[in-house]
Amino acid sequence: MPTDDTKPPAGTPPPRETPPPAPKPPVKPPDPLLAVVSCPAPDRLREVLPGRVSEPHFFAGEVTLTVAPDHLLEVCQFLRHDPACSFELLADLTGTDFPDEEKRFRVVYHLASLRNGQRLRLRTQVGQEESLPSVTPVWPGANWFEREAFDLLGIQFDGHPRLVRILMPDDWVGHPLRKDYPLPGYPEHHLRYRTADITRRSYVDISWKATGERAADIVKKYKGNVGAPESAPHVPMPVDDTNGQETGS
Amino acid sequence: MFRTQEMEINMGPQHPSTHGVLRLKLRLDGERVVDSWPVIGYLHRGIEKLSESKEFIKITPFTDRMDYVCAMSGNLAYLGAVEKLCGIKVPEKAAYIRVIMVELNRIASHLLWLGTHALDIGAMSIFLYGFREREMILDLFEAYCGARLTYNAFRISGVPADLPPGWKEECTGFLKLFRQRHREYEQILTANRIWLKRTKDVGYMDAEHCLALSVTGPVLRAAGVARDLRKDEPYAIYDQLDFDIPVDDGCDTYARYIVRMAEMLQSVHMVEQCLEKMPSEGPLMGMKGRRMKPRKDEEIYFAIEGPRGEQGVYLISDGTDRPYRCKFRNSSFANLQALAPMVQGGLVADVVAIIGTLDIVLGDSDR
Amino acid sequence: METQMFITILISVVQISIVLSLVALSVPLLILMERKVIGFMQSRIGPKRVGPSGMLQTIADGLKLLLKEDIIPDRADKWVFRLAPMIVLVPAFVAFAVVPFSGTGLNVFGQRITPWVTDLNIGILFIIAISSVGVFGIILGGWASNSKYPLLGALRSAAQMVSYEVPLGLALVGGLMWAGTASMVGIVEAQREAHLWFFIPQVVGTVIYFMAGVAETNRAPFDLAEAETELVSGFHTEYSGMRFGLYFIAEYANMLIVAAVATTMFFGGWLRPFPNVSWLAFLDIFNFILPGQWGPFMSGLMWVIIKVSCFIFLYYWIRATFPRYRYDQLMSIGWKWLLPLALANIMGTGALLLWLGQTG
Amino acid sequence: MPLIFYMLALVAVVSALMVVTRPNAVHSAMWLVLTFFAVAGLYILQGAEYIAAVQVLVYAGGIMVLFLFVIMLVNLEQVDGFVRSRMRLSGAVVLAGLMLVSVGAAFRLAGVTQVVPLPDGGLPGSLAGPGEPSLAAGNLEVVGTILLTSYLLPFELVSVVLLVAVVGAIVLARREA
Repeated sequence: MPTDDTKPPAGTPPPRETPPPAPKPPVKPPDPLLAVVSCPAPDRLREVLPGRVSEPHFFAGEVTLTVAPDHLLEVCQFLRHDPACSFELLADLTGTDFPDEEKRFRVVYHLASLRNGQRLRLRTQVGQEESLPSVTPVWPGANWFEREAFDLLGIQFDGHPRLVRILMPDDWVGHPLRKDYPLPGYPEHHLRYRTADITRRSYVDISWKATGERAADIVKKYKGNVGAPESAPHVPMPVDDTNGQETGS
Repeated sequence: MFRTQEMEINMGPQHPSTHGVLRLKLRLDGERVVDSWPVIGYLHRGIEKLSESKEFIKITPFTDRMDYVCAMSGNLAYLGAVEKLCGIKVPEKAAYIRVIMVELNRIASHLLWLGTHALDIGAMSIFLYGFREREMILDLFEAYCGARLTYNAFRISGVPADLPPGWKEECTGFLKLFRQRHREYEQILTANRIWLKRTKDVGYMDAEHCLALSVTGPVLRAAGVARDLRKDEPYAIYDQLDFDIPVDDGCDTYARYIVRMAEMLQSVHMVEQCLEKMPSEGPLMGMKGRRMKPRKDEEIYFAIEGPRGEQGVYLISDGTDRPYRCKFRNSSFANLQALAPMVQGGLVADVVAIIGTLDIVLGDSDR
Repeated sequence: METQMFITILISVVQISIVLSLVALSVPLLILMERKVIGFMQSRIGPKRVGPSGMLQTIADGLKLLLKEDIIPDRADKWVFRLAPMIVLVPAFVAFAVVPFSGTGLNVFGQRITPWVTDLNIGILFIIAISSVGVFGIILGGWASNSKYPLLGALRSAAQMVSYEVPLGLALVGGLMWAGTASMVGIVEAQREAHLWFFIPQVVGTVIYFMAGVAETNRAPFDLAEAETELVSGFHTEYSGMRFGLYFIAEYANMLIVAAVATTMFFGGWLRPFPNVSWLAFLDIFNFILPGQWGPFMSGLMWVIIKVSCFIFLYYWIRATFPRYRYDQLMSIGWKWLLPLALANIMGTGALLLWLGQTG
Repeated sequence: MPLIFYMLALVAVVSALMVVTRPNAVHSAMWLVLTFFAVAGLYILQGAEYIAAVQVLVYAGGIMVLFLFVIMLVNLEQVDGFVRSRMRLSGAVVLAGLMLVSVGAAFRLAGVTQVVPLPDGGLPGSLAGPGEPSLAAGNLEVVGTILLTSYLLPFELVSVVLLVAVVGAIVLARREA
């Protein structure tokens, strides 16, 4: 049963010959970490979709391309389906907060190609009030990663099937992975569930009593940090039409 | 005239077979699952946020506490990432010790999966058999690093200590015994008719869907894709070892069972080779001191093949000895996405079988 | 006349209390045995703290259950919730009325005391009918809890019980045809006269009976109604304290009944193996140890206990070995395999008996 | 003996009344089970143990379990509306009255004026023919013999009807799926 050959997943077109690697830049960097590695994706992109992505950046054997949010979906579609690239797997998607920059969130997509044995990092910048196109149409698995980025950083993704919090509680205030989110958290606000009311699905805001502040006031106070609209406290079961996207078929 | 009513039930967060605190909202028509919505985050401890304020070396203990079932892999993934970021070389002997530990931990992790998965399906004895052997592995770990669950056994650029005297012999003895015991497990389950009935064609997911949903590890290999980072992107000393990637194209729970069972034997094989090939002398740490100066504003992603799939770490440096951003790409998190489509249309009994077959650790997915 | 009737009633009362207390006392023993046996099979020790080598463990557990708070969920149907455990328990105990525990009775104070409470001419039917009522306790308990997992458990057990009662009854028909009577005592006597245990011509029937019996008692691998890893605890999720204890006792009493019926029907009840082979008479050891009427009585009792224990052991063995069936698979086994097989068994037995009747 | 009869009869009648008056369907079902038990007791008084056992086994143990199964599966509020309809209620009362009258008339026409326990040693002449086994031989045998001799045709007809019902049920279930 154990085999060595890497079977291409069903449904992908047969492999084609990869184009020759790009000519290496003449100056060899002194740091071995900055060595240039061969990767067909930047060349293919330059060929087919010129001007969409930046020049590749090499570090520690990894290739990074920067793309503007407007071209993101187009580039992703291409990278996923082009036989020379064929990045079938979205290994990871995450964001980072750079509060000092103009567009504060940097979002990275770690792509992997099983067929070509390649990895690629796609990078994009997005501001607090802007939103990114969701890549769930290309990789349905981006669903949870995008929810996580939304939850922890407050990045909006357009076209996501259901962008709600995933790791934090539904009624959490703020997005903890932002750099201006204090490490001990905000002053506590409790939303206590009263047993008798649970069946009627309502809850009491007791933060008023505890700290003299209502949860809503806290939200207002930290408005600068609370970019994304809060999700509903009680999330109903998903309706059937989102389900198709959930399954990723 | 009368219609049957759909019923919404909460499976978890406190439920015997959600393996921790997974909560699964199910909508049932009788016993059949119409719809499901996994809810996670009950174990979210903010490890990524915490990491941003710690030095590189102080983050290692957190990695133990994410996937506490295979803490060695977590350590290795994180340390590998730091070493990649800083360009640190690991001495050969240390790399061998790391691989021995990680592979033993993979066996332990798979044993835990086997026990709980079988227990969920109702076979209770194999649970205790599996734990008997897992205890032996934990004893070996205890002899090496003093801990049984959260090891923190490796350091940046190497390992802190050599294998204690007599450890090799004990490990060899265990591996020999384990091969026998592995046959016992197979006797109990592999051809068991009820086991076949409960696992065949349950939780079907083919390679295309697995990849689309970022599912990796044994689940992907059981869908016929020989994806194994130990072969595809060899790290540590895996390129010097001789091993196979077990693959099955059943795409179902049974295929995953077969793949994981075969992986345990492969791990045994690897540890045996390591014990044999490991240099008896040599340095254990590749660098002196503990201050690290990575290049400013660089980012790396490093992934290893954990027992549950691709276990990656994404680091952004700002030139100091703390990461600017430390993101853990944990396989349980990604694999859990496959749960909802897998349980769709199945029965309640299949749900627990599928949760078991995905082999999730909630500490891993929630971080 | 009056005195005679009074004595008869008194004897019945004594018999009934002896049988009831025997059954009730054997339940802790069975639980202890289960934990020890399964512990042995799983290479662990099992209970060992309370009493010498854990002998008093179940007593302690029972005490704990008795002292625990009895919680009734707020929105439960309170009366049904209280009633349900009793509905399970009562039939489980009543069924023992017709089980013969030994072959010969005792003469005490000039009164004959039989080792069975009563010998109905429809003994087997009585047991089946009475145990079929026990399922109400499970269904109603699950329904009255007004909770979702118990309701699922109740639904499962309703379907399961109805499906497996049919093959259970039909599997016994083959044995009845050999015996020619439905009286429990009569069945054993018929086996003595036929010089063979009925499991020999009725292997299929025995197997079907035992499978259906395991399903009827909600034991692994058919323990779907309380499948712990799926439905938390199924129908008794909301039960606590002694009400839960009643379910527990009833489950073991039901196992005893299934084993006792199998013993009587297929394994010759109180008869020793090969009752007609005279040189095997030494097997009835109590005949030589105890004087007079006590000898045969104790020997019969011994054989019944041994045979029932073997069945109970089989229960534990199966539980320690097999995974659990799924609901739909359970149904398909019951209706697609056991039922046709049981019917075929009846046909085959009829044909065999006819042929034997013509030749012999 | 008559005391036991009246007690059982009282239980049967009262629980039967409870069946139709309880608003909760599950409670009704439980009262119905009690009715079955009381009726089974009446059968035993008549010396028909076999019928009693079958009554409990089939009706209480089988059919009522299925009733409960359906009650639990089905949306009870819909059932509530169905039962509460005034017109249906009055219709049911009228039907029940008609039934009572017709049963009484049937008894009178047949000349049965009083219910008596079976005499020991044989069935009443209306049931058992001259050459047929008597009750003393055992309930099972009697019923079996009668069913397969005197009443063979009705017996077989009933089994055919049941078969048709089974096939019909399967067809209905299949169509839905």
